[in-house]
This record gives sequence, C-alpha cells and structure tokens, in this order.
Amino acid sequence: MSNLLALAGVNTHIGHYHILQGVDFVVPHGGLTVLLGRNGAGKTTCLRTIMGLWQASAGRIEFDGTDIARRSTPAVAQLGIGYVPESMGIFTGLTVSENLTLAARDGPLDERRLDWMFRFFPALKKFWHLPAGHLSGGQKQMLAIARAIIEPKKLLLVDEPTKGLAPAIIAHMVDAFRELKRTDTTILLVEQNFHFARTLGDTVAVMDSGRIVHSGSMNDLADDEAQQQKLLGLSLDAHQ
Amino acid sequence: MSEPRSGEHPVLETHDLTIRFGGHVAVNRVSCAFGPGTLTAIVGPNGAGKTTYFNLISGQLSATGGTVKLFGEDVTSLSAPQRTRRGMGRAFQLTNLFPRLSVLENVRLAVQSHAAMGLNLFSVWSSHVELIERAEHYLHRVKLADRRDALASALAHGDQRKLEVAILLALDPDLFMFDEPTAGMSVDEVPVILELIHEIKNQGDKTILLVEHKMDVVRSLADRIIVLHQGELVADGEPAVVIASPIVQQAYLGLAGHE
Amino acid sequence: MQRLLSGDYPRSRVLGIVLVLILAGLALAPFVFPGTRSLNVAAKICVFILLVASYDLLLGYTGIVSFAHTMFFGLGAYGIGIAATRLGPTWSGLAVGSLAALALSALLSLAIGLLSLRVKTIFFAMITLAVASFFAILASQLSWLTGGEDGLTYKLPELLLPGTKLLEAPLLGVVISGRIVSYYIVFAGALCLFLALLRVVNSPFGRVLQAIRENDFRAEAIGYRSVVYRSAANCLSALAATAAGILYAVWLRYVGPDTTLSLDIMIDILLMVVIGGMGTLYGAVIGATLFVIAQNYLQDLMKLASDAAAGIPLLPSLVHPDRWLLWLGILFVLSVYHFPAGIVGRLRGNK
Amino acid sequence: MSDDALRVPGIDKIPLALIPAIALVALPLIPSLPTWVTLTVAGLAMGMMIFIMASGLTLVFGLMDVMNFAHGAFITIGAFVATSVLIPLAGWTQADSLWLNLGAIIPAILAAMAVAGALGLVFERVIIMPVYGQHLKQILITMGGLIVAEQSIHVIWGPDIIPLPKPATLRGSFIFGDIAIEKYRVVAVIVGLAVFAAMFLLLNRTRIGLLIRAGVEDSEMVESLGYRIRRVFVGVFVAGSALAGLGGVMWALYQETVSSAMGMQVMILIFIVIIIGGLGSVGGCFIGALLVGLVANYVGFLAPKIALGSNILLMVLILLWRPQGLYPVAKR
Repeated sequence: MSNLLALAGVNTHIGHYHILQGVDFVVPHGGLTVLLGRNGAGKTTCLRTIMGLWQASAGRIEFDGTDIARRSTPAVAQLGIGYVPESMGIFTGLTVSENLTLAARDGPLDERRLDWMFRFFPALKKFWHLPAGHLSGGQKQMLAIARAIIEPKKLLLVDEPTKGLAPAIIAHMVDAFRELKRTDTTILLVEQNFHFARTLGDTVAVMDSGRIVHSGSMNDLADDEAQQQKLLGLSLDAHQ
Repeated sequence: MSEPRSGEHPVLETHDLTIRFGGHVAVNRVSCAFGPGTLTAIVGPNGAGKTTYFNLISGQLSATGGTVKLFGEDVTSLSAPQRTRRGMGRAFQLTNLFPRLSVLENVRLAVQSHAAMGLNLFSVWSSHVELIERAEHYLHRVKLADRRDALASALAHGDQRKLEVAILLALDPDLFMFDEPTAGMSVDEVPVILELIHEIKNQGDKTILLVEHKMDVVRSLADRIIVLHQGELVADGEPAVVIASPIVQQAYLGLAGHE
Repeated sequence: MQRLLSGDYPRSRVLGIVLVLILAGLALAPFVFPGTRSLNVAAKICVFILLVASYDLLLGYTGIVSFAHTMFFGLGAYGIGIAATRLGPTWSGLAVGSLAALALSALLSLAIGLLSLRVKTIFFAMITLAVASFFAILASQLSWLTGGEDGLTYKLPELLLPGTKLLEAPLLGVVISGRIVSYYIVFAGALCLFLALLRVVNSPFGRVLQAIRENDFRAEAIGYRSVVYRSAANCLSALAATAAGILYAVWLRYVGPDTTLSLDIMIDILLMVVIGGMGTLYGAVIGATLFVIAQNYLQDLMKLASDAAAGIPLLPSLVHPDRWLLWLGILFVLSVYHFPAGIVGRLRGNK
Repeated sequence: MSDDALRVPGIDKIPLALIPAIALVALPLIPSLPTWVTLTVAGLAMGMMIFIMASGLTLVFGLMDVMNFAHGAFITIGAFVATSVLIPLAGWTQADSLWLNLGAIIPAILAAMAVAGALGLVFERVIIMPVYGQHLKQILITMGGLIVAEQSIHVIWGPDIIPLPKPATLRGSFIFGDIAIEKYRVVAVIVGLAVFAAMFLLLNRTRIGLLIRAGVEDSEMVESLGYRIRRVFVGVFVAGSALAGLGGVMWALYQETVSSAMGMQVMILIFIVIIIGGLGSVGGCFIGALLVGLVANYVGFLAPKIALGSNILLMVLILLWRPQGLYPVAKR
C-alpha cells in the first residue's frame, strides 16, 4: 500500500511556542489512520499545519506526490482534502442546506450522494432548512462531517469527532465512519477516545510533546496493553 | 488580604456548579469542597470540563447555575479581579504574560496588586523598594532572577512558564490554581516547578488545585484526585484508589463511551 | 531632578539636549524671541505639550483611542470664556469657570467611560467621535451662551492685560507687560501639569495602565479591574486636557469652535502624538514643538517653494502653504508603519 | 448563549417594529398630517442615503474586522468626481428633459462609483492590508489615510465649496391635495430600497452571498472548504467604497453643494447608524439608518434646538437597551 500523505520533519511555531518539533508519519492510501495523544501533544496543530492554517517552519508535507507545506489553505483544500476542525466550524447562521451547498464547490448538490449521506445522517434531512446553530452538538458534528464529504475527497482530516458527545451518538458516529471507509476515502482521525479509535483505525500514530512517539498497526497496539498504558495512559512511569 | 481565617468553612466550595454553552453542558452540577493545606488534582480526558471548571471558580466565566464560595462567602457574582483580591490565584494553561514589560515588572505588578497599591497615582513606582524586593524574591524562587530585565516575550517557553508561576506566587493567594503547570516544559525544568508546588503545599495553610494530565506528577503531589468526565464529577478520593478505579480507566481510554 | 522627572529620564543624549533646549527656549521665550507672533507660538507650544501629553496617557499608555479629547480641551476654554463674559474679568470668575469646567469634564468622561470602555477599542473610538462632534455643533448653536461660530472675546483681570506695565523700565530690553505675566502663567501651568502627568505614568497606577494595554485579561486575573483603571485614565486625561483648555483661553482671551473643538485640532493632536512618539511623554514635547513651529513657519517656507515652482503643473499646488498637512499626513502614515515609537523611539534607538 | 439554542428560527422583529412605532408616536405630536407625511418621507430619504453609504462599511467590519475611519473620503471623492462630470454637462442637467438629465446623471454616478471603488482597492492594498487584526493601528492608519485623502482633494479640486444644482426634473414636489413630497426624496427612497433589495438578494440568494455570510462567521473554515476568501474581502471592500461614492453623489445633490468636509460630517451619522444597528450587521444598519433619518426630521421640526442631540440621544438609549446594538453580530 502506498502512502497518500507523508509528513517528514515538520516543525511548527505559533508565536513563541515551538509546537511541532519534527513530526514524521505517513497515512497509507485507503485506510483510516488514527493520531492519538494526550491534551497538548500537538495533534490539532498537526492537522492545521497540513491544512495550511499554520505554516510549517520546516519539513515536508507530501500529498499525492507533491509537497504542500507552503501552499495556502484554499489550495490545499482544492487538492481534495476535507477538514473537520475540533470546533466543527459550522456556519451557525446558515441553514443545513446552505452549509452543504457552500461546501459543494464544483456545482449543485449531487442528489445521489446526498441521499447516501442522509442514510447515515438522517437528522440532516429532517432539519434541512433549519439554521445550523439550532442543531444539537451531535447533529452539528454530523453536519461538519457531511460538509467535508459532500464531494468525494481523497483525504479527510477529522479532529476529535467524539468530543463532548453522548455514548449513543458516538456509536452512531462509528457506523458513519465505517460506511465512509467503504467508499475508499482515506481518513486521518485525531482522537483521545481510544475505544473509538480502536474500533475504526487501521494504522495508528501516537504523539507526545510535538513528536511522534509510536506508529504502527492499530491491531498491534490494541493487543499490547502494556504499550497502551505506556503511551496513553495512567501508569506512573508514563512520563520520563 | 490573606490574614488567617477561621476554619469553620472550607477554603473553597462549589455547589451544583453548572455552565451551558448553547445546548452543550460543559460543567454539570459539580459540587465539591476543598480544605486548607490540601492539594487536589483534577483529572479527566480532553473536553471533560477541567479548564472550564477552573474558569468558573476563578471568575473568567460566569456560571449558568450553582454557587462558588470562598471561605464561606458566596463569590459567584463577583468578577475575576474581585475574586483575586479575596485570595484566589490562578496560573494559566497557555502562558499569559505582559509581553512587552520586563520579567521583573511582570512579577512586580502582581506584588503591587497584592499590596492594593494599583490606584497610587502620585508616587514613583521605583520608590516602592519593598515591592521590587519582594518581586525579586519570587524571581529567585523560580530561578529567573538573572533574567529580571529581559522582556517577558524574549524568554524561552520554559522560562515563561516559570514566570507564570512567579506571578502566581507574588499574589500570595490562599487558593492556588495551577492549570497544567508543566505543559511544554523540558525534562530538566519540570522539577523546579514541582519542587515549588511541594513547598507551597508544605506551608500547610494553602489550598492547591491542580489540573494535570501526567499521572506521575499527580501521584507525587496530590492528596486527593477528582475526576471530571463530560462535565460531571465521576470520582473523588485518594490517588491510588481513584486511579485504579474502573470508571476512571474507562473515562480515560474511552470505554465509557461504547459499551 | 530624580523626583521632578519621576525617574523617567530621556535615555538618549540627543533627546536630552533637545529637551533642555526646548525647555530653555520656552522659559526664556519673551526675552529670546520677542515679538507678538513668536510669543504666540511659544504659548501655543506650551499648551499643546500639555494637551498632547494628556492624550498620550490614553493612547500610548492605556491603548485607548478617543476622539473626544478636543471636547475636554474646549470645555476648559469655554469655561474661562463663559465665566469671563458672564461674571466679568475677575479672578474669582476665572476660578469658578475653571472649576465648573473641570467638574463637568470629570463627569462627562466618567459617563462616556462607563458607557463604552468595557467594549472594543473601535467601538470606543466611534462613540467618542460622535459625542465630540455633537459638542462641537452644540457650541456653535448655543450662541446665546457660547457666541456661536464667532466665539467669545472677553476681558481678563487687569494683571493679565497687555496694557498693564509691571515694571517702569524694560527688563533686558523687554517691556514687562500683562502679556508676559500671562505667558508665564501658561508656561508654569503647562510645566507643572506635564511633570504631574510624568509622575502619573511612572506611578504604580501608570504601570497598571501599561499592563492593561499589554494584556487586559491577565491584568484582571491578577486583581486589577481594567474598567476601573481605564475609566480613571480617561478621566485624568480629560482633566488635564481641560486644564490645557483653561490655559489656552487665558492666553488667547478668545474662545471659539475652531480654536478648541474642531476635529481638525483632534487630528493635529493625533499627528503630534504619533510623530513625536506614543507611550513616552517626551514624545508629546517633541511632537507638539515640531508641529506648532511647522504650522507657523513651514508654511512660509512652502510659500517660497510654491512661488518658485509657479508654472510647473501640479507642483505649486502640492507645495502650496495650505497643503502642509498633506505631507504631515503621509509622514504620519509612514510613522505608524515604520517607526511606531516615533521620533523619541528613534532617538532612543528602539526598533 | 443558552436561549440562543431555544429560540425559534427567524429574525428578531422588535427592532423592525421601532420604525412604525416612532412614526406613530410622532403623528399626534405634529400638528398637521401633510407635515407629518413630508417629514416622514424626508426622514426615510435621509435614512436611505445614509444606509447606502454605511452598508459597505458595516459589512467590511463584519467580514474583516476592519473599521475604516477614512470611509468618509470615498463619499467626498464620489461627490467631487460626479461634480466634475456634471459641471461641463450643465446644459443637460438644467434642461427640462428627463432623458437629458439622466444622460448626465448616470455617467456621473458611474464615474463616481468607479473612482471610489478603484480608490478603495488601492486603499485596501496599501493602507489597510498590513494592519489586519490590529485595531489601534487600524484606527490610526485609516485616520492618516483620511488626512491624506482630504488634502489630495484640496490639491485636485481646490478648497472651496462647489454648488451642485439638482437636475431640473428632480426639482420641485409631487402634490397630493395638501401633501407635498419633494421629488428628489422619492428618488432617494427608491434608490435606497433598490440597493437594500439588491444587497439582500445578493447575500441571501447567491453563492457569493453565501460565501460572504459564511466568511463573517468563520473565515478560516471558508478557506478550508477551498475558497480564496481574501478575494471576497477585497471585492466587498471595493463594492463598499463604490456605494460610498454613490451615496456621496446623492447626498451632494440633496444638499446641492459639494465640500471637502462633507464626508467627515456624514461619517458621524454613519457611525451612529452602525453602532445602533450592531457592528457588522447589514440589516441592523438599514433599520438604524431609517431610525436616525426619521428621528432627525421629527425632532428637527418639533424642537430644532435639541435636534442635534437627538441622534446621540437615540444612540445612547439604544445602547442602554441593547449594549451591542439592535442586531449584534455573534462571532469570534
């Protein structure tokens, strides 16, 4: 399997902070890669750097064979990368329909694709003409994901889709991502919820303090409880 | 400001403290009391509401429900500066300094606030030698004395975090609130901060709240852990017991979500 | 010296020399630069140093943009003008006028501050602009009180009148008239109040203002209520501007909308504070001195240039004496971009 | 924030009701119905002209968080450019023929809008671009731009006030029984409504409008969807400047004079309108402009002495009621 996205030695500074300190990892074609790590490890910065919302101060970000590290955000998006930020970035004053129409950059909404999405995000159909600000947290998250995939994308970046959501909605979200995987969309998912990550992930990278500290297959990590504890968890010697 | 007070009331109490953002309940009816001389760690996964809980206590956010009491006095409707004047001190997760003022000046301003001299109009600030000496003393404690004349913005990240702590010390609060004090610090800088927190704790009359992810740090410092998950208080007790409890393991590893 | 300057030294040799020269020039103006016009210029420099310094307390130290500064300046001037017209040219009349103006300024500045200082810089700037323009129109409309567009010309106590001779013989070749007394009242008043402002910005209070300018969120978190400090700064600045207005009215024996209230003067103040250097009161000294001298003498120079360039298209109108503001405006824009610390910052070698 | 989620979708109608409410309150106070009608039309006309000038400014603020204190310069420049076109065509404007009048006015308006728009483009690139996000510098730099622009007007058109008579067919009034309504005011109302309708349709019915509305909320997310929001920003800035130019022409014809100070005088009203409406809200700006126009005319008739203060008083009252203005723009 070849890699769709490859980061090599990526450094990002935000003001005086040196957040990414040489990040290397790859996202293979067609799979779902999970980026794990605790709060403040640099996961969100990593996605924002890929999107060009922060500029990398050093390093290469190769997408589909071209270096996109110096590209502007719209240019990155136009290459076929969809982005669901942690804040979801819903336009609350626009209706559900308008949010999706805006995201369909290449023209009118594709009815068939829309029907396909309504199957696993039925709330969107129900509230089609409601301003998105009135949706619940889970519905907003669905809209945010739907918006990112309203047109077929080569790569989807999703930042903590389960944050703040109730268990039943998380279960629903799992189904949606499974459906999405079937369409051969490559996905890079930032998560803290390990269970959610384990259910969906093919490969995994773990970040800490601005670096990748582990990468490999999700199954290997899921089977190795000691490793899990060391990388993610609660054990005494997790740190230094 | 910080004269000893009678022990009838806990230093800090929150009762049914709640805040909603739109439909999302970020902190949900959290009731908890913190006594003098204790160090409580607040843990929980990302988005659990820890920093929001802190913001509600220190007054950066106002609650949609519930109360905050400091030494038995209801401070829920007071502003952040008013709470600070009553003995709360807060260090921030993201460093939050006065970038174009000197390191010494950053600390001196906190000393000056503690001395309630902010509205002093007609004396020269440098004539208040005692304030400057106190500020220097706190810089010594965080090992920043040699950078006193540098601009705060010129400090390295780790040093900025130390300065953040020095400002907190300079407020000489009864209640210390640390929000991930060691985040982003290099390995050799962390002990300086931990040592300081230890010292404050050993004074015996201060109350410390600590939001922290690193469990080794939590274990080495805390007498008590409370766990927030999805805005609710899900566990409260001694560190060893709480860390071992299944509910906490689940909250952290996300097991609570699915089964 | 340390106490007088509140420990805030020029911190640049050139700046120090220039400041001493300005001080000496103003202190000895009646003797060194005799003549009505040059004494007028000197008095105007004194008044504007105070006015610009008080504005810098807001803009440079607290980070607030207000367009109501001329309103307070005008209140002071009209206080004297109206009192002198209504109560007659007595010292007690002047005192009543001054106190009333100061009290009104304090109230008004607090009201504006409480209504709008909690919010964004832009909002405050817009509100003050609206309120100040309202006052300017008010002054020109209430002609029974303010003399309308024509303003008020009034008498002052005899001691201050030009006809009054204090000494029989001229001193150092200068007749010591009431005019000279007036000048020294203006000079001494401006100097004392400037030093008082210097003290304020270097006081514990002044430091809090800078902290709020840098990071008001954090200033709140360490116990300073920024709205209280901002309002206090706004009020102090207004009072100092009112005092400048009082001095100006004493000097001019005339008050009208164009000399105190107009937006043009507000723009002049902005030019002076930015070109001189924001956030350092010495910038006000340099800015005001340069500006007033330029206003009075640069135009002569430009007239020469304009006449010389006659016949060349566009050039004469570009260097026409009335166009000096065009060049200052360009200088102003360049200052904001390239040397925000102004001339003083340049001299001190800051970036 | 919490009631935000519970609120029924749809716009807040209370501010909307203020306009008829004020007109009705004024009705019994004004001695005769014809006077009331005249004043109401005059107020609406004034409001519409202010709206045309203010709408671009408030939209630019909503989109880019930039307040351009030099916006008044575009108004003045529009008026002067139109004057330069109209003066040589005086024969056409003073002829009693609608077609000749239009033949002069339309090119004048187009020229005014084109020049103001082009200057807007230069202004955005040269003056404002380096200070995005820095409010204090923005205010200072745009004030500097205003000084330079005003002085440049002096260089080009001289310092004197220039008379600018209305075209012949727009003078005089329509008479309905006792009621006389100035023709020009009717035209102003029609043009204002047309601009408002065009803006409303653009914002609510077109893709570019969708983009603008989304950009006001979260410009970063719009970029993440693959749009170059900077181009939209610049476009809005230029359009706003061009509208200021249009408003300048209308205002100058209304006053029948052009002076370099007119932009700044109108700016005060514009600021009051934008503050009343809620910084960044086009709908709020429309209502605010009509309120200011009506109140100014009613009070000007009833109590000319306090007419000047009426707008400030209106602003203070509205801010005491809604500190963020009638339609606060929630963002950031």
